[in-house]
Amino acid sequence: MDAILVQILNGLDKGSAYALIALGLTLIFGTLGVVNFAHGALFMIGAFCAVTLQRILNLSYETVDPDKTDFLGQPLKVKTPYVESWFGPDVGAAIIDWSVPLAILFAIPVMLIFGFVMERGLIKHFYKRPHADQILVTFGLAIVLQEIIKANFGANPIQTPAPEMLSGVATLMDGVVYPVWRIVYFCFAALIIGGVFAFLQFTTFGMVVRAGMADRETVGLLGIDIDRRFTIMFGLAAAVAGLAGVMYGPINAPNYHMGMDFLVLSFVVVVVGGMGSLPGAVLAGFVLGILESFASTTWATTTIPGINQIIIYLVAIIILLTRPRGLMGRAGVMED
Amino acid sequence: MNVKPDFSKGKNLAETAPAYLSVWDIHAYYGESYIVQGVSFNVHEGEILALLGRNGAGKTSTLRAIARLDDPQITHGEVWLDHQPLHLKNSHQASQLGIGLVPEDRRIIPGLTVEENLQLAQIAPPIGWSIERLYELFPRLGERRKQEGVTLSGGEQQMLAIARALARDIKVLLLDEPYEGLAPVIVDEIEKTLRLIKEQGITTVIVEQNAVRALELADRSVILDTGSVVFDGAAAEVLGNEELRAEYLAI
Amino acid sequence: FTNEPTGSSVTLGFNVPQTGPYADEGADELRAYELAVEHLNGGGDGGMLGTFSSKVLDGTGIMGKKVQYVSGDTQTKSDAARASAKSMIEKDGAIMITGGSSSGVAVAVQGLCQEAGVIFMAGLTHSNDTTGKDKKANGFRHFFNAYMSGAALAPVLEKLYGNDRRAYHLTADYTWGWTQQESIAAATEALGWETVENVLTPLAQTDFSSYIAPVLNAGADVLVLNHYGGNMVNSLTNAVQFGLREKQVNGKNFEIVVPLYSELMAKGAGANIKGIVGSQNWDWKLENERGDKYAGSNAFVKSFGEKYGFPPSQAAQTCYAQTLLYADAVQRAGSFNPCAVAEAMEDFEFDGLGNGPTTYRGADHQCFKDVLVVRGAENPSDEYNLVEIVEVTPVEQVTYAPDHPMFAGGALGSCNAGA
Amino acid sequence: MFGLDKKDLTLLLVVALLTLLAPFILNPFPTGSGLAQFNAGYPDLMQRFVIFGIFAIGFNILFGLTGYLSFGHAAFLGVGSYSAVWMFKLLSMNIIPAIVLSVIIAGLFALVIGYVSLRRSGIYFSILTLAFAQMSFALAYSVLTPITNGETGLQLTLDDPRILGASATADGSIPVTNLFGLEMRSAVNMALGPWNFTFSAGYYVCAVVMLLAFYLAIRIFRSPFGMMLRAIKSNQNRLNYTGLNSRPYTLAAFVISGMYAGLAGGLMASMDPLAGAERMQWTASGEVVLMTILGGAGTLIGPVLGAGMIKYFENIFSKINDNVLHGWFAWMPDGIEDLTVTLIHPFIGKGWHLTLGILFMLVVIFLPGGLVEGGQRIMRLFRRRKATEDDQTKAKQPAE
Amino acid sequence: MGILEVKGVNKRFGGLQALGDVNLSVAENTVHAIIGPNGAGKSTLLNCLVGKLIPDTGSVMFNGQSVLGRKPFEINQMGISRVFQTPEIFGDLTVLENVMIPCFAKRDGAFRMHAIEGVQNERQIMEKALAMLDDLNMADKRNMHSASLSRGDKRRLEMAMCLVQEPQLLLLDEPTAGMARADTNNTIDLLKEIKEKRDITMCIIEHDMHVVFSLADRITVLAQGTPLVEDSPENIKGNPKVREAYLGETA
Ligand SMILES: Nc1ncnc2c1ncn2[C@@H]1O[C@H](COP(=O)(O)OP(=O)(O)OP(=O)(O)O)[C@@H](O)[C@H]1O
Ligand SMILES: Nc1ncnc2c1ncn2[C@@H]1O[C@H](COP(=O)(O)OP(=O)(O)OP(=O)(O)O)[C@@H](O)[C@H]1O
Ligand SMILES: [Mg+2]
Ligand SMILES: [Mg+2]
Repeated sequence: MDAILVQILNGLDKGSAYALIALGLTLIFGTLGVVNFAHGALFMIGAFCAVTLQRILNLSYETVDPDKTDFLGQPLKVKTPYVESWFGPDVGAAIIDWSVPLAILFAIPVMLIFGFVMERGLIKHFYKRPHADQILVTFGLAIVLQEIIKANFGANPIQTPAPEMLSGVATLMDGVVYPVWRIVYFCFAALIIGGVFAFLQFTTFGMVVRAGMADRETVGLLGIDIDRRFTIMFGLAAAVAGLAGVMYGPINAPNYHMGMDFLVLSFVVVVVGGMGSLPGAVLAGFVLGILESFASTTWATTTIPGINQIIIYLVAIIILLTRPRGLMGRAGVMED
Repeated sequence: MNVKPDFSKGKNLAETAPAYLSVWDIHAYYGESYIVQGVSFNVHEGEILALLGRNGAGKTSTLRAIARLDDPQITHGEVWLDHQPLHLKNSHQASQLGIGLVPEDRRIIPGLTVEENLQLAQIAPPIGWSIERLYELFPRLGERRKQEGVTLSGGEQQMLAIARALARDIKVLLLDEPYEGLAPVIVDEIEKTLRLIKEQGITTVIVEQNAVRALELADRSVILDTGSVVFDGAAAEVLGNEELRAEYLAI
Repeated sequence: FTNEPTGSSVTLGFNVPQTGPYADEGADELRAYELAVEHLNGGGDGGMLGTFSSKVLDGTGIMGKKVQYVSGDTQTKSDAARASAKSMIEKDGAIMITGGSSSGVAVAVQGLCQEAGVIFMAGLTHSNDTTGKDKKANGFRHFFNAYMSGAALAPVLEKLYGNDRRAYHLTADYTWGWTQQESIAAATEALGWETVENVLTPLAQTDFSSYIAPVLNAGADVLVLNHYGGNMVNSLTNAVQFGLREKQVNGKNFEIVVPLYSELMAKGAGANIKGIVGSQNWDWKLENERGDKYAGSNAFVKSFGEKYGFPPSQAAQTCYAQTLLYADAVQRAGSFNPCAVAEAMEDFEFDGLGNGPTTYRGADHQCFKDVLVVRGAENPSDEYNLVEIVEVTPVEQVTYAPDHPMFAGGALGSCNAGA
Repeated sequence: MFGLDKKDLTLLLVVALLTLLAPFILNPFPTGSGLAQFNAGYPDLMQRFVIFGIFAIGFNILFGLTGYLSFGHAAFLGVGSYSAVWMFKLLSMNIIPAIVLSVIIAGLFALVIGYVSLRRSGIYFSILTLAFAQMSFALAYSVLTPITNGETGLQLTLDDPRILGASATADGSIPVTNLFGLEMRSAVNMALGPWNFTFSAGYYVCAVVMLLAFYLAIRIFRSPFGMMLRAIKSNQNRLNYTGLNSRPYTLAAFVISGMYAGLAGGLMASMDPLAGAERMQWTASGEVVLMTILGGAGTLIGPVLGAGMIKYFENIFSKINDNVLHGWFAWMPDGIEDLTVTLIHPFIGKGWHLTLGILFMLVVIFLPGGLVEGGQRIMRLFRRRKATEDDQTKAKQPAE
Repeated sequence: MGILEVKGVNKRFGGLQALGDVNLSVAENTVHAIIGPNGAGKSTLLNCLVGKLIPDTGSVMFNGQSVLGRKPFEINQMGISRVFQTPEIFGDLTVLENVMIPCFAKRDGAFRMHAIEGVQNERQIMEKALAMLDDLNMADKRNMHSASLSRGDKRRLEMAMCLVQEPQLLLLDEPTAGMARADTNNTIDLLKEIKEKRDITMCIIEHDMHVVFSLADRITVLAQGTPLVEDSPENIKGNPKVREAYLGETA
């Protein structure tokens, strides 16, 4: 029983990562009709915002400790971060400790600007081009971004730990423990998803964007500058992807190809959810997350060997064959 | 027939534009294909102009060019509305300057209710008639305000499209085939509405295959053929001119 | 024979991962190769040439021919690795191929070299199969293997955690993972440990939470992570997240074991690695801490560190050693002919390359030497001191018979000198 | 001739000429020179060019004609490779049975996957094919190891049964793949001054197969069947109300392109008897999509160009290292040399992905129709210049 | 007993009864017009005939065989062709190819590869298609990209595609909507000519009364999903109920 509960939690947690990425992807696809293969890269860039902030906070000056030696036998240079010398060791250490939550503040403007620039500079010109061209250009961009990160940060994963306070485990029930940060992640995802939904559902911006999804030209005829809103939308999607990345850092250490790892999966999630449907993408994210968790239990893998390897794809096939447009897809979107 | 307004010396001289809406020698392309081949005409304040011509003459393209939609692209020529250079604007700016287009296939936005379709028109300034006033004009829309716009019948959709244009403070109403695919009773009803709108002092350009009905409504008429103007004059003149009717309108 | 060097130089092919998750490891390997070439050609401070027990190399290249090299990208994919190796052989005339940082690639390239008639000096490859069922007459491995990890770890694990333990294995679901799991399970079961469960995890897995969570309720008190690289960093991070390290089971502290360790993994795992035990082929502190037996280590660290600014990894050391061993074998054989080189290498006993006295066993082309048991440092003094050496298991304890069941099947075949 | 019109025949002949002379064309630089690094005329890479050319041609029959974007085509290539290697292990080292089997098995595989996936269209179809391929990959990598040899890849061993042929040669090595005795690995070297050209038996076998495949593709493009496929791409709805069931046509196209992929896989294994699971991964499927779009989807020659381009970068650029760069720029003053090398460094060797990514973006931004469009533009420019020259010469002629 | 027998057909969309108990009998070799207000269910009825929609209850018999439960392409093979309200053609193909495709289908609808034969080898099909285009005065446009045709030509092309199949029953959904008067008259002539030349039954939906009264032998008036009256054109014109619900004062 407890085991099932924990697997459900795991599923929700995985699901929230899938749902967040898929949400951003659907925003871009649904509004702009652009198949964005660089979306995974946006997620990765978000995670590297946290890495960068961590590096900035850890900028240090060096003092020589004559008692110790380094690997070449020379006196060891000890590094002290500037923040520690400015704010005192305790406060400084605390700031460094909280670098991931702080990175949220850092990532929001960075990702928004990144999204704006990407849309204005590149994507804008591809609205009317075939999806194949969009795939090629965004895939090219993804590679470029990835390589730039690799050139600067290396290929090895870089830990961005959660603050001490949030990194232990929480006892939810007798015998059921769960990592605090994963609970935080889930709540954060719920908050973002709720926020995006509320924003789109209850503001006129949302109505305009929904209208723009359906018919750009007519919305323009009504005096609305839809391009600007689309740019904002792209920035928003980039920010959602980026924040998902920042918060994901403590769960799994960021590396330069984490975006590619998620890319295919998030496309599967979006399509299973149904093209153009935001709730569909979120629902599919959670469904696949939970099923994946259950498929990886020993019980499942002993019953059907290898099921954990293929579960997502298997479920995707079954759903797509039984429901022609995924869980909640709209007719006519990307069906030809 | 047309006087080219002397726009060359800047803003002040723009006031020399001879009419409310001036279209001067516009040329427009869909990609490589050259469709609007030098169209010029003037519309005066408060009048109804019927823009006629055969299929493929370029009527829709002309209206779309005036409303500054992305396609077709104007490569040459000028469009002035009330001393504002529309040819330098894009579609949402044109709309904000007072252009209201009721497109060929009505373009009711899917997923939105009747009321939301109208609200959408009132997001960007300037705002025209209030939604309540529009429901007074089209009571059938008021009854269906919570219904999704695209599930309306063809006639109601046409009403919604016109109402949506009026929900903005427009100076010129561009109607593209408002009668197409409508039952004769509905056509009568819409015609009544258009007369009502004219009484409100709104300038109108109407494109219609049902030329007789359009000419009966209009003050003046412009006839297009393969992308250029072949006639510009009073509507009654067309009705009286056998040759013109036979050659370009086949009526 | 294939690519017989006719001019004044000889070309070696360094085939390492330059893209993909192991790119950093590949970069380190390439640095070691470049250093080795420099030393062979008489540049630099000579590195381990000075400590190497065999003295036939004199800094004038190999058999008087200047050493040149070409490099390629394996992408850690067998296909790409073979394509790259082929281009080195067919286009650049490489006489020896070396490198790689995964067993799949090593086996694939080893097979290719056998067919093409050049020598393959494996880089980092830990699967039993490389010198087990997939061994080849033209292929040689300096690195240790999964069996050796198990044999080296077992006594230390017993000492640290006792012999009444229940182990839960998470295993990467491909051949290397399986052979390592088999080896560790066999070695620990011999101590009296019980293997509660072995769960296979998909290669592409990034979040291991759903595999870690069941460990909590399985009644196990040791978790063995048969993962490498990014997989290991993630599974370890997740295990620590779930509080496994602080957990008490059956009145004992819960322990995590990572049988195959590397410096880059330790760096990637950050603070999570503290106190976690595993095995390594070599460590840069070896000579400092364990004395002259491991001569060569310091010489290598010095020349590598001075050139690149940080200490070498075990992958770098194995690649450097492989290059020197090849050059030495050619020199001793007096010929570049792969068959002559192989013969010179077989059952060659040497010392001074950092690992202590070592034998290249002729029967399966596997090197036998001491194996390090290491542990994540609790308070690293700097970023290069992430692991501390717990124990050095002597070579006798990790040696096995060539026909050991875990290595059975397959045959060395006969050496191929190519066209 | 061959049932082709003049334009297609010219194209076929040009392609034939280029492939047959490839060992010369791809080796423009003398062996010893610094630029020899850019030579692509060695057997393995030339084989890869044509094999991936076949793969992309086949993919284009599906994607270019019907518009169905399969994201799982690598699965067929992988299946083809596995079949071929098994044939080498069990039957004989002759490549004919191996290739035949790989085409058949890939075709059957495509039939099953296509039958299911073609129930959906658009992106839904793409994701279905992707899912099937990823499942194949995951299973091949792990559970199916007894058949596929998992991570390591399926290889020949000394104890293969091989009914028609020896398990091992007299000197104790594994026999070599051959075509009725002509060994695929055999090659003839020709030294011409400083140049060195290699004529490999394997390459010419592949090249001939590629030309046949290309010819067949032209015929399919120009046939009523091809027209039907283009009709499907254009308006499937209309087709249904025209009394045609589009499913058999799309399925046929899918199976044909699957068989092309199987053929490529079989050839790949014939050149180098190994089959790895990575050949089935989504990145491999994505690669053929990129090749086709990069070259020009729906054109006959585009996919081959795209395949060549990507393989060239993968094999040539990845091998350029700083050492090589220093070799090239040794003539510069030291400081400038170092600077140049530092500037180029990020784009070569381990940065070859970066160059490829930039290339993708440049091509798709500036040449919407892919490399073929680039070619056409150059041709047009050329023609226009010629035309104006003609005009000028005409103008200069005094009227008589 | 007509060639097409529709009995008791019902179709609901959610809460909306689009078709309520429709009975319709179309006699062989006649032109049967269906008229009615917007949203009456005319297109829905047509969709039920060609397999685009499946009625909730009722039966549709064509030539004594049930149409229901068959796929669109099977129904077409039975001899029913349909011209859509918005032209459905193969935009990427040339005009000639557009007409050749239905010929390939016509042979019996079976799957044929023809993977190796060149198109030019299929001479007799090409000639048949050309003859058809000639009939419709479109032979000169045979090598044009069909997407770049004007709207009237597209509709004509679609008619050619349907006619070349020599269907027994041709369904036309507002064939002249938005068509210029001249083209409308041409279309009327064409349809008349076809009816004389071949044994063909037609079912036509139209709001243009000029077209309806020129062509129809019999007219069904549909209102709110149910047939109001079915009668000859003359009687319909005089029917006060129809005037009120549909024709208005125009007729
Ligand atoms: N998007 C487009 N791309 C290319 N050509 C177009 C496009 N839209 C219209 N055309 C062409 O432009 C010409 C004029 O079209 P337009 O729609 O303006 O005619 P119209 O006068 O409105 O005709 P109709 O009465 O049929 O609506 C036609 O020949 C048409 O084929
Ligand atoms: N797919 C659908 N879902 C829901 N309602 C539908 C659907 N299709 C049609 N309707 C509704 O059914 C009714 C009948 O529609 P239909 O298209 O048959 O009308 P029509 O008689 O062809 O009208 P028009 O003359 O305007 O073309 C309309 O009220 C329409 O809104
Ligand atoms: Mg029009
Ligand atoms: Mg209708």
